[in-house]
Amino acid sequence: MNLGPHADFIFASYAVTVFVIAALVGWVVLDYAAQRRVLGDLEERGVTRRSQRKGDA
Amino acid sequence: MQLICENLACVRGGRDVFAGLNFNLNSGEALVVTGRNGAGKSSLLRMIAGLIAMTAGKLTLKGGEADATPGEQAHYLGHLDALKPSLSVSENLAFWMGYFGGGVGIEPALDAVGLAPLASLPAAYLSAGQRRRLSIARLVAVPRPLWLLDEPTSALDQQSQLRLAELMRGHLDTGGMIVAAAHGPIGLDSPRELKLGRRGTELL
Amino acid sequence: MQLICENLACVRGGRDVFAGLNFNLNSGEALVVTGRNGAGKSSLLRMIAGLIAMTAGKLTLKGGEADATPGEQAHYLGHLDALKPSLSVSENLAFWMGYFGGGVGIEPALDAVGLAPLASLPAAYLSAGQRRRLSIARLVAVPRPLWLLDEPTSALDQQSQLRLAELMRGHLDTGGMIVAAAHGPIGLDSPRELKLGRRGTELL
Amino acid sequence: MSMFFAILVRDMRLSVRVGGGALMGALFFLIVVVMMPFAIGPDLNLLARIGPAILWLGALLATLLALDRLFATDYDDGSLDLLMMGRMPLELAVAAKAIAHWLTTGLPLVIIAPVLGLMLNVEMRAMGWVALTLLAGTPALTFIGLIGAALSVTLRRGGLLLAVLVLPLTIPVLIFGVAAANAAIVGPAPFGPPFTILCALSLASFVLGPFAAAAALRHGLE
Amino acid sequence: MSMFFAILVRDMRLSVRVGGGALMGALFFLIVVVMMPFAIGPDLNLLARIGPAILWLGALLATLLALDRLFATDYDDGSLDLLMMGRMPLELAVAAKAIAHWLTTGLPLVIIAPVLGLMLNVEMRAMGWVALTLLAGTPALTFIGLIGAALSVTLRRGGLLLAVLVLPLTIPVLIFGVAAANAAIVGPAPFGPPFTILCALSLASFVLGPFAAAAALRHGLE
Amino acid sequence: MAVIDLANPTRFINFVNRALPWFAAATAIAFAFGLVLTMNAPDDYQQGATVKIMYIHVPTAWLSMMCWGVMSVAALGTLVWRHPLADVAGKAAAPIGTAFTFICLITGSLWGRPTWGTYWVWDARLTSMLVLFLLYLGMLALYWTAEDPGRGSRAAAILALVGAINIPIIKFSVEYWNTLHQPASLFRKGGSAIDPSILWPLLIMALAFTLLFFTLHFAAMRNEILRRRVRTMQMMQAQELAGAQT
Ligand code: HEM
Ligand SMILES: Nc1ncnc2c1ncn2[C@@H]1O[C@H](COP(=O)(O)OP(=O)(O)OP(=O)(O)O)[C@@H](O)[C@H]1O
Ligand SMILES: Nc1ncnc2c1ncn2[C@@H]1O[C@H](COP(=O)(O)OP(=O)(O)OP(=O)(O)O)[C@@H](O)[C@H]1O
Ligand SMILES: [Mg+2]
Ligand SMILES: [Mg+2]
Repeated sequence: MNLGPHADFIFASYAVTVFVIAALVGWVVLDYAAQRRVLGDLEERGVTRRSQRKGDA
Repeated sequence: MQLICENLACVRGGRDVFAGLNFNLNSGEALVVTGRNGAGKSSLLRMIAGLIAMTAGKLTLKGGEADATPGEQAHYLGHLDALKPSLSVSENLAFWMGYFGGGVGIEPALDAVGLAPLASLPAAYLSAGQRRRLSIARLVAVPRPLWLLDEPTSALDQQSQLRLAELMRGHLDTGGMIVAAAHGPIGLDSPRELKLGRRGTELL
Repeated sequence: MQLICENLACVRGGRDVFAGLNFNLNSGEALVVTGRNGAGKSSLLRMIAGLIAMTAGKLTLKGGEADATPGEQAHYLGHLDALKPSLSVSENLAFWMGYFGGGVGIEPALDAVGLAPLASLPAAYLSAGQRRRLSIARLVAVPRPLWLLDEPTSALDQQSQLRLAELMRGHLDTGGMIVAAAHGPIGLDSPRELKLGRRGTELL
Repeated sequence: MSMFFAILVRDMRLSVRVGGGALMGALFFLIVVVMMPFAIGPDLNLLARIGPAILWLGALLATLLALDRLFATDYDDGSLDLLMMGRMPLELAVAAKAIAHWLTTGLPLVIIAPVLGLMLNVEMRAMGWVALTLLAGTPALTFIGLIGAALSVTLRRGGLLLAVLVLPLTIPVLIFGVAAANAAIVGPAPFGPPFTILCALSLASFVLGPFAAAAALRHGLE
Repeated sequence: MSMFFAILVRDMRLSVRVGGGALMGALFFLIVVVMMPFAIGPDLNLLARIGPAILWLGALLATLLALDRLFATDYDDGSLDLLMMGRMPLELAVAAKAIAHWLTTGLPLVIIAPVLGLMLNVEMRAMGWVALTLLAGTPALTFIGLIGAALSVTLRRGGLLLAVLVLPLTIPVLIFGVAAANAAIVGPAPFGPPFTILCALSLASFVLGPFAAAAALRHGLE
Repeated sequence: MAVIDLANPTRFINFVNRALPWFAAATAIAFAFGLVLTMNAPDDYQQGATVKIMYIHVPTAWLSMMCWGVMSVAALGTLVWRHPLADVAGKAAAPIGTAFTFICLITGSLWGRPTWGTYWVWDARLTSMLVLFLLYLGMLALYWTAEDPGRGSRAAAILALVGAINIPIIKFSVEYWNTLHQPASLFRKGGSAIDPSILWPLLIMALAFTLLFFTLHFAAMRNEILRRRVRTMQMMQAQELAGAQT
């Protein structure tokens, strides 16, 4: 594929897009792992939500 | 007139404060709300005043004005005085009388709380108790059927407490209602009591 | 060590609060300052802490470090908690330990006030009493000879009050000094008492 | 109506008493405008050319930054609670506060603008027109800023948050304000259309602002 | 020294946690600079010419207005009392707070300045120099603003007071900052002298600021 | 499962747990397909290969506008029905919209340099996109500043609606502004007549980006629900500990 004289710009656009999307995906995935971990810790220590006590609302 | 509170619940900052609260309060009656710190006394008063959203339940003022909420027919005396330090005592009172609409006049209201001699002093120079009394003057100045008082005796000295008790009795005698949060006696003879607790509420 | 207070006077906002105050406090002694609202209890503590200027008089900590003021050898527990809501319990304590310089370690200090299980919780989630206890942990964590406590029992529940009394006794036993402002008993057996009287005149 | 005036009079009184902020906005405006030549350099032609722009930017910043404490003081001393318990719709109470604020903060900006224009080498005659655009446009700034003031008091945070939230929303006002001013000074475009739009923006924000601000207060306060 | 770092680390941590204000200054800077063309018009030559001035003015306002709460939060929660009871001189504690503030607020301004320069049509190469002048000059703004922050907390008043007090004091920084930036871009004056003076101003305020601020706090608080 | 069921946070999490892999797979497939078409798409006769930037630029432009729409609808849910899931939807959308707007701006500038000779002109469309970006940043700042999530969401909802009213006004005013004093004519639009050989890859890429948006949005919503759960449980922990001692 020949991208012509402006290959740098095309490449840069795609690179920026990939980078930003990777950052979004990374944020979502790492955040999920973090919340799961804290939630696990809390549940292990026996803390429950009130809806779990009264039966799931 | 009757304040009817059905199945009221309160959640603040994601935490349950109270739930399933029921009581009726008739003309001429006073209700004292008690309970430990954080039990939700202030929250209940603010909810009746319409200052925080009801999580569940219903509040009605039967026999009151149809087109006004209970909060719009109530006076709220909270921990904050709603006074502007750079306005004088009478200017402060005059503003709230103007805003809430008419009333008995500035002079008699200040007299009722013993602040008449200080009428022209800027509120900045008042001591905590005097500020509190100026707040109370608002209740006297503009007639509204329901008084919501959050620890009304705090910062008041002995004489002022007696004076407040007299004002409250006068209000009840003319058919008013009072809901007060308090940790101790507030000077009324036999108010009804509502105890907010961890295990739910008891109406005593 | 001895805290010597000679002829101390205090003027706040243009009004005399107290004047000609004299007392000595020896190692292992506690002094409870009492008096009505506005008598100047808090003002006295803040003056010893170096937080407000002395109008007249002299304050010395005999036997203390020569190059430090009494305030720099004291802990002050006021009405404000000096906690940052977005930092965790242990981060908050760690900061003050870092700033005041070393001490017994975070874990034991939190244990002493019963907050160890909450170490990683942001301070924003603490109740008033828990915040107060985290403040007290600071006194335990960094040894300083003089403790200045302004209504230390406020917001504390029964058990925490007992725990605080024990911490205070421990501090006195190791040669510390305590000056506390209080309206009621604070759990010490026979503290000396300083009663501040009526000076600040009410404008009426 | 008497309730409306009660608020209006109180707020105006407060801002001219000791500790009030009436002239802080005008002072900030003055300082910012005076500092421009230090930054841009004393090129009088250039200054004259961008004079209206500078005046408008200065007025924009002064108005928004002065709004910071509009609700915060009432929140801090408990007045806001009581204002919400009045018989008057909260929208009107909020509008009264905004009008009082404009009268004590926006109007002085309009009044001192001609003097500052002199320093920026804008012609005397043209300054009249610039002041007119400010008179027509600053109410829009106040009423849009009102929304930011309400949002930031519910979050209990002052300072730059208000400006950050509200500045982008004020872009149309800025554009038409400067366009009208420039049309009046150098032409060739007519003064009428942008000025009409500016007035329309002020009217629209006069309606939108109090509604959004009252909604923010009602939903945000606990 | 470890006390110094305790403050530095805590303040930086606070400003990047939820509720912290780390990027609010940079955001305000961005918005103010982006709004300039709306006022001045999209004339690229003109924008390029006054680009450094716009960037400097934006940075100045962002820095000063972001300083508003520097001591106020510590005052409100009682931390300031305890900070005054430390073994470290208050001057150092104050300096640590200022440095933390600059690192979280001033530095981001310097970093985004080049991007904004692009929009103002300032050449890429020149932007490096402008950023350098900002890097050398914003500490002076922070440290001069520090005095205003201390004064306004003792007067218990936020908002525009700080800017009104401090803006006039920052005029020299603005003048030499813009002069150095312009020298780098268009010449013919050499870059060296104004830049040296800018650095000197930063150093001087680095000493003066904490002393004056600490004195203001000591005398003002009760 | 009825849509109404999803309005319960727990059910919503279950739905996301099941649906997310499928969404992710569909996104990946759409991107693979779209990128192949993109690579094989013909060059523009005027702009050469740089037209390939369009396949990112235009979908992200569309999505950044759609995302504000999503936030406005969520805002109505928050203010009118006080629905917690609406809070969560609004909050989760804000960073994604910001990122897409950012991509649109960056790819546009990178396209502008070869076609117009400069990275940035104050053209009306570019400028209104920039203002949208600023509005998104304001939204993020607001969420960032709010320490209480409920209060933050309600404030953000107001801002989203005010913004939704204002965006058309801003666009109109920016157009007026730019045509009033047009700069030296740097701006020349090329390749306006869209050929099917370009249209198809564009549509597929738009589909891929839309799928990506929903995948990310659902995942972010799930995270936000969990974060609020953690918050509630931490508060309960503090409360319980206080209770145990009284
Ligand atoms: C930072 C710079 C740019 C921004 C912010 C920007 C923004 C936008 C936006 C918002 C749209 C969607 C408009 C709509 O569908 O209603 C769009 C579409 C488009 N842009 Fe850009 N653009 C930029 C630069 C460019 C450049 C340099 C070119 C090419 C010379 C370009 C070519 C196009 C084309 C061909 C479309 C699709 C056609 C259409 O929908 O009208 N853009 N751009
Ligand atoms: N602004 C607020 N936001 C979130 N939660 C709050 C807020 N104010 C109070 N709470 C919480 O609501 C609960 C009830 O508080 P409230 O002030 O009603 O108690 P109270 O009975 O008046 O206590 P006190 O005796 O101390 O006055 C407490 O757990 C408190 O932590
Ligand atoms: N920041 C201040 N500025 C000016 N005057 C003050 C200030 N704080 C307190 N005062 C005044 O100083 C006097 C003493 O106040 P102080 O707080 O020391 O009393 P206190 O004995 O601690 O009262 P309390 O029992 O209410 O705690 C009071 O008359 C008060 O009005
Ligand atoms: Mg209470
Ligand atoms: Mg006291």
